[in-house]
Amino acid sequence: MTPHHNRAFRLALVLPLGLLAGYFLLLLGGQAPYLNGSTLRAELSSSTLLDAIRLSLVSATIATLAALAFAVPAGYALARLNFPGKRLLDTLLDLPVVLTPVALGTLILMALNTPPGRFLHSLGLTLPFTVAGVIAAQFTVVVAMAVRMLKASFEEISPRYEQVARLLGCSAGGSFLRVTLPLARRGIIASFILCWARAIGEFGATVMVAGTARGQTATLPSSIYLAMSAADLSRAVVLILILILISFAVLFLVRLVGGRRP
Amino acid sequence: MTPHHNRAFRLALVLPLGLLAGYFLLLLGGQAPYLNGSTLRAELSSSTLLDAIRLSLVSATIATLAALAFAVPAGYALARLNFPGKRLLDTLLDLPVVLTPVALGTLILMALNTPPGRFLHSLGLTLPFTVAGVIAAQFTVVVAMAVRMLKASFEEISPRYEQVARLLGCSAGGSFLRVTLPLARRGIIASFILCWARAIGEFGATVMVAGTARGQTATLPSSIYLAMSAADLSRAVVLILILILISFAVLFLVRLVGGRRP
Amino acid sequence: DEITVFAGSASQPPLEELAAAYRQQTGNRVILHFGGSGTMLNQIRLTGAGDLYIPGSPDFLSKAQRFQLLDPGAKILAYLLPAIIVPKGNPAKISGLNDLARPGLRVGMADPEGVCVGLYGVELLAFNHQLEKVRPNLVGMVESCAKAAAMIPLGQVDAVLGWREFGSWNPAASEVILLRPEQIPRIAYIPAAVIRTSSRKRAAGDFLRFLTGPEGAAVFARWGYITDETDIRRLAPQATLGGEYPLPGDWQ
Amino acid sequence: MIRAEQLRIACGDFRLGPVDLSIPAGSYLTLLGPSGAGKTILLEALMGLLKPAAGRVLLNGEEMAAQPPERRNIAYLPQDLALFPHLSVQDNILFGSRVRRLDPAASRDRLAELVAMLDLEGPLTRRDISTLSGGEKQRVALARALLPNPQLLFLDEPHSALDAGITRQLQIKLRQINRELGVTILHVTHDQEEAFMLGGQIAVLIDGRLQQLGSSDEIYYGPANLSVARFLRHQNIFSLTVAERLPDGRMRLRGELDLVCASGRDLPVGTRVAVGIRNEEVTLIRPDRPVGDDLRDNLFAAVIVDIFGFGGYHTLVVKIRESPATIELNLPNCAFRDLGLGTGDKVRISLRARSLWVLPPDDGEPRGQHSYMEG
Amino acid sequence: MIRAEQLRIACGDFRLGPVDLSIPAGSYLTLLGPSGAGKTILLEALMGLLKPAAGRVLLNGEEMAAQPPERRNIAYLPQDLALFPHLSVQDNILFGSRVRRLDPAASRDRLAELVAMLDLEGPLTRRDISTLSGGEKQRVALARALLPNPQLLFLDEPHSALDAGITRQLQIKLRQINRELGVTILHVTHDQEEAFMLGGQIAVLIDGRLQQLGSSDEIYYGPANLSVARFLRHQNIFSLTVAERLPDGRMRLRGELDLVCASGRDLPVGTRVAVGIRNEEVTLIRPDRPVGDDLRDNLFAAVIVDIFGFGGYHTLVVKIRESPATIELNLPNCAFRDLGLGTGDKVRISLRARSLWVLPPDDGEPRGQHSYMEG
Ligand SMILES: Nc1ncnc2c1ncn2[C@@H]1O[C@H](COP(=O)(O)OP(=O)(O)OP(=O)(O)O)[C@@H](O)[C@H]1O
Ligand SMILES: Nc1ncnc2c1ncn2[C@@H]1O[C@H](COP(=O)(O)OP(=O)(O)OP(=O)(O)O)[C@@H](O)[C@H]1O
Ligand SMILES: [Mg+2]
Ligand SMILES: [Mg+2]
Repeated sequence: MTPHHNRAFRLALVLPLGLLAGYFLLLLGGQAPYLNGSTLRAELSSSTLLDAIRLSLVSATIATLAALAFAVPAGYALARLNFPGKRLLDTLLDLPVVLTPVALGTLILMALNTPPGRFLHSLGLTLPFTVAGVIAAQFTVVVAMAVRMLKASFEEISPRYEQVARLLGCSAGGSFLRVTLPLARRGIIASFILCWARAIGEFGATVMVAGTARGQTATLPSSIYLAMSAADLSRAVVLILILILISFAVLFLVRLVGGRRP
Repeated sequence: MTPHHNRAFRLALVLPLGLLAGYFLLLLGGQAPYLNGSTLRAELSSSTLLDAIRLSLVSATIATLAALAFAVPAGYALARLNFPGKRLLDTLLDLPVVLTPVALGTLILMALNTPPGRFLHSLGLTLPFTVAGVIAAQFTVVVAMAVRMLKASFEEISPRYEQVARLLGCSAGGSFLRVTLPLARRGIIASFILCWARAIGEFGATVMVAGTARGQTATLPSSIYLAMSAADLSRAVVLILILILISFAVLFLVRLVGGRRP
Repeated sequence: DEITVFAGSASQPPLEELAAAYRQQTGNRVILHFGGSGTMLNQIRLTGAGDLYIPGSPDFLSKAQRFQLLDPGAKILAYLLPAIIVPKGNPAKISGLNDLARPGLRVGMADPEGVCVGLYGVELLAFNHQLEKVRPNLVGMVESCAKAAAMIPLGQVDAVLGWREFGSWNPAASEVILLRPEQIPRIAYIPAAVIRTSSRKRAAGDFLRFLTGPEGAAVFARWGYITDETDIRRLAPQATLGGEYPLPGDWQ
Repeated sequence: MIRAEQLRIACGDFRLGPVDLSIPAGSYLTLLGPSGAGKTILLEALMGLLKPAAGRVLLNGEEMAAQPPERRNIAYLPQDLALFPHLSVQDNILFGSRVRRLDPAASRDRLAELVAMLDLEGPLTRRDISTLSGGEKQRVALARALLPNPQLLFLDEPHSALDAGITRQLQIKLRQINRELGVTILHVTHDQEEAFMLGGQIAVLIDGRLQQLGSSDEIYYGPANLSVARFLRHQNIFSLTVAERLPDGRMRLRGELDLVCASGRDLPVGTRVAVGIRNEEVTLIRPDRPVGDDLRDNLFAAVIVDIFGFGGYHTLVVKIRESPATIELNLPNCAFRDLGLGTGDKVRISLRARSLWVLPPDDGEPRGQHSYMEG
Repeated sequence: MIRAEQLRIACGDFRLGPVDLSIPAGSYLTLLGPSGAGKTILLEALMGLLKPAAGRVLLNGEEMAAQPPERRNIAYLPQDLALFPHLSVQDNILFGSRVRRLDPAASRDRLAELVAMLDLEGPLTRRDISTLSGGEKQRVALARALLPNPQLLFLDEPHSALDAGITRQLQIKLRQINRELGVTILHVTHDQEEAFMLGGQIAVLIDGRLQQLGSSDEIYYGPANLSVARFLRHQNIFSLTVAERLPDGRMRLRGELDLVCASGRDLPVGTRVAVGIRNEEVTLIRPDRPVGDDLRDNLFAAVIVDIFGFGGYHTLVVKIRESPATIELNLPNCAFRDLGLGTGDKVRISLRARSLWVLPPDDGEPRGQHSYMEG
């Protein structure tokens, strides 16, 4: 159907979108005066930049996948099971969103000082100032968001389909894998995108847990932070641009691949 | 139907959830050793704390409502209209998620130095180091997230309902208000919750744009950050607890009110 | 051997250069973590990691000592002198402290309740009886040295009351207006100390000596720092070195 | 075999049961009832998809709900179809075979057979099931249920969106599946013609209660109560009084009509009863023909007051002379045309004694009769 | 009034049209066709909800698609119902009245009237429409469409989930709305009996093409082609040759059967034609009765080979003696019982000359006949 929107309505739709787009373009373009060719060249030829990019991509991807690995079953459990304390648990999940990442990083460090944290350490998993710490920090920041989004996705899927699938011969696990999971595909892709974006941009908790050692635990955002805290704006701008470009490229690809019907 | 999950499947669902819950509880509980009664009392009796709480609540709420005011039409436009460059625009919306808030704050400041930014300034809207700046920073951080979530919500709603509503006599705007918007209710509440949580915890961009003047532009998270950067862990822990409690209370209320059928 | 250093981000360029030089000379690797000095202090406190702590200002040294995180025997790597920083070309035509009180001027400063440069700035204004006059012009209280420094290139303010060294962090965008020597009540410094829980104290001490030795001084000087006490005394003869200044009771 | 014992279900305000029902293996049970009677609820309760408020359902002697659904071996065509939206038409149909790991070659053959039977060649290659027409969706859901050769088949209004041609073919096919393969079928429908055609036992459900269970003849000629009679569109129902028992065992009834009926019920003289006859059983006597013996008893002169055409037949509403009663009857098209009838024409009709049923009007006063014009 | 001019629609592989159709104001048009014929697509195209690939639709002379939907004054009952999931039953029904700001008191009266008519008292207070039964949903959607007293009513299979009783009432009601209020109704159905009963014009759509448009009698006795005949379940179709034109204008046909028919078609001797007759028009001649004049022409001796009961009537399949042909016929229940017929019994049947239709077999060889057993 031709939508037949009258002009006022169409304007009410398009104007906010246009304003937002303009604003974001301004945010992107405002950097231009601070951009400086020689810094760009210097930065691009630096080997620590490559390290930072690699670490950022790898850690964001691992953290996101790990978060989804937890969030898919946890979100499904929250959507379908009923148990005492479910509401409390749900509220607990707001923790990492509500908290400033730096504070969250601090809480992670504090938690590592508790008996369970020390037990983890005794198993050989050292988080402070390691790459594992980078991933753990990013995981912590995004996992709750992933659970929340997937819970919402699963709630939208009528349990009817699972009923029918089970009568057709599927086990509980089978009907989850064959029916519910594919039906939640859009939600899963959306939460992958949001979590990955958040993870690759995450810096507060990462820096707190893993520090900023160049070539070791410094991600792109922590390099940006370093440049800014050394008041080196032109380097910061270059790094910001690189972060934006890389992320946009990856997210565009994910959309392209995920957008296709399986 | 009794779900008839076999034990392995049930375990595969409940285990990740249990682990997550345990982890988050650990994060909450790990602070205990650093909590200090006298700091708590001192902090609770300080008037700047009240100011910070008030500012945090007010700015997060205004920023979230403003973000929704943009995101509802923008998300709907993205979900229903087709126009050239839509995909590009969609990618542009990842900007604030991908970027470290500190970097985003920097971009905001840079954008204010451009002609459109200066025009805004000449209109009397001064962002740097003002409460308006706090709100603008939080708005920028959450608005794209809100657009993304609402777009997803609107996409899930079949245009069929609007068709039928319009044949029944609704204008385009009317069918949006009477049908699509209420159908997106859950999505709108979910994005309010996520955006509000993110806004109240937001600190990087806020501090960059508005600074941390006590009693003026200092929010709870920036007070936390100040305490941390002054290496005052026991104050930080108190503030973190206060932030968590207040946010949980508000989000719980929103869920309670929003969860009811209208 | 490999040592881990937690350093305030202000000293990033000279330290990176020195770490590289040190590695070439001794083969020992120095892992540098930069960040806010207070944040790093928390990290040391919470993890017990690291060998050497180099905060951006002396107040963090005292805090760390109060938490008994450091070995005795802290060293000074460079001195920090209060000054006014203005945008390149000095568009607001500021020549000294009194000009900061000019109505309508936007003056930036770090938060005195946590950042050394802010605290010393308040003292400086009070010492020169300018505090009440400049106060209406103070627009932003940022929470770190670096942000105070960045306020000039980002065009947020007309002047920043900060360290003289801010000028050399952003030579392209900023200009330093030095104060008259008798106006300066207190100066700061970049300290360095070995962390108590370090497991490589000898190596840490070696690197600390390298930093304070001639090569270290030369590099810091090249990045615009004053490393020699006699030099700094020329610019601020009566100033106290480090220490804390109690904020006036009506400060809010 | 499936057994419901004192089964009660509560859904919101709606109460179903108590239902006692047993469905022997290999039987064909049609569950017939009006919209909102609780057919879908009963069906889902019998499958163990709804938790009973009381009573229980047994599958081969074991509690149905205790068995995992995938072991119940029930193929279900839900009224809302519940086709899997993420699967293509073919994958939807093959779902059961895949998850049960049936032989792929056999499944392909079966697929081809079902596609031919259900006339689904066109839609079969469709990726997006939302583009199917209403009836195509229903046929795909039916194919999905039939493909894995289930032992139990639960069908909730499987033909509601289909035209008569394919419906007839499918009815035949279902009977065949039931008889030749021994598949137990529970078939929900609101269509009495379908129920009668399918030929097995019919359970009539009205207002959440099983009103009658019996063969099609039993239900056709002897509705158990007035609700059933009305639902089955017995349009001619009269409230009369037993006047006399005749020596041949029949009864004479009086009231708005005087009738003789052959009902075997042992009702004492003076009882008020409801008496009825289906439209199809009312005979219009051709003016040129002699009246047969069996038509003599309840012979009335009447006037046509209304005529409705339905393609294959016409329905006449006639007013009995010297009585306030009107009667509806159906006339095959050819007969109607032959006779050239019109409104106002005088006719003779007969209500055969053995086609009349008699009920004590225990469930409320019988309403005089339902008329087409009531709605 | 609505006018489609050379309307063509393309949906995926499916092609509809070209359709030329005009629906005068106040008319009742029934769109009849099998599942998948394109009925829903045509309906939505006529409403301007689908963009035509070619041609156009006019509403009172103006391009339909150019008018905002809310001005078209069409009430639509979609096949998928599209009840608003966030509204209660009552709010769903009142939606149109609210958005059009009709007088609330009048709407309440109308609501009460519709609720009574549609037997929705129980569900009316329900908040959650997902708890409604299939038929209740359909009735709520119908009430929603009817409430604002529209000028145009588009109904897509409005009775598919409803039992015969309420369906009949609604059919009557719709006719009344059409006649008394002058509402133009376009009614999609797959049920030929419903189409014939509604009494207006019938458009037969098969395979995306309008095959025939006419009154119920025209379509009942004279299907325009074999597709229509088959769809309308003319089970007796034969391929014969014109052998002779009789002096009274009738034709003699020969082939598997020798028939005389009254068709007025001007076909030369030697033409191969398809000849058919509906089940309902085949007359079984009672053994004790004389054969009427009009039954003499095509009188055959036959043997019963199969019997199907449908409640109100039985369908007999009989084999003609001295011919390979079998013929199906419907017999009213009472007649069937009177005659006490069984498989193997010998009977006489007559195919009346004036009930036979004749078509040049232009759309392919006519298939001998459809049998119930085909499926
Ligand atoms: N959750 C519920 N809450 C309240 N009433 C319910 C609920 N579920 C079903 N009902 C009501 O129970 C009655 C029976 O529903 P059911 O779906 O079994 O009817 P049905 O016989 O299948 O009718 P149809 O032929 O229309 O599908 C209906 O009136 C329905 O509205
Ligand atoms: N988007 C599409 N892509 C491909 N085919 C389609 C699409 N939409 C409809 N069709 C096909 O067009 C044909 C006609 O569809 P339509 O819904 O009009 O059928 P219908 O006559 O209403 O049938 P029913 O009685 O089963 O509802 C169907 O075969 C359907 O599968
Ligand atoms: Mg039902
Ligand atoms: Mg249709």
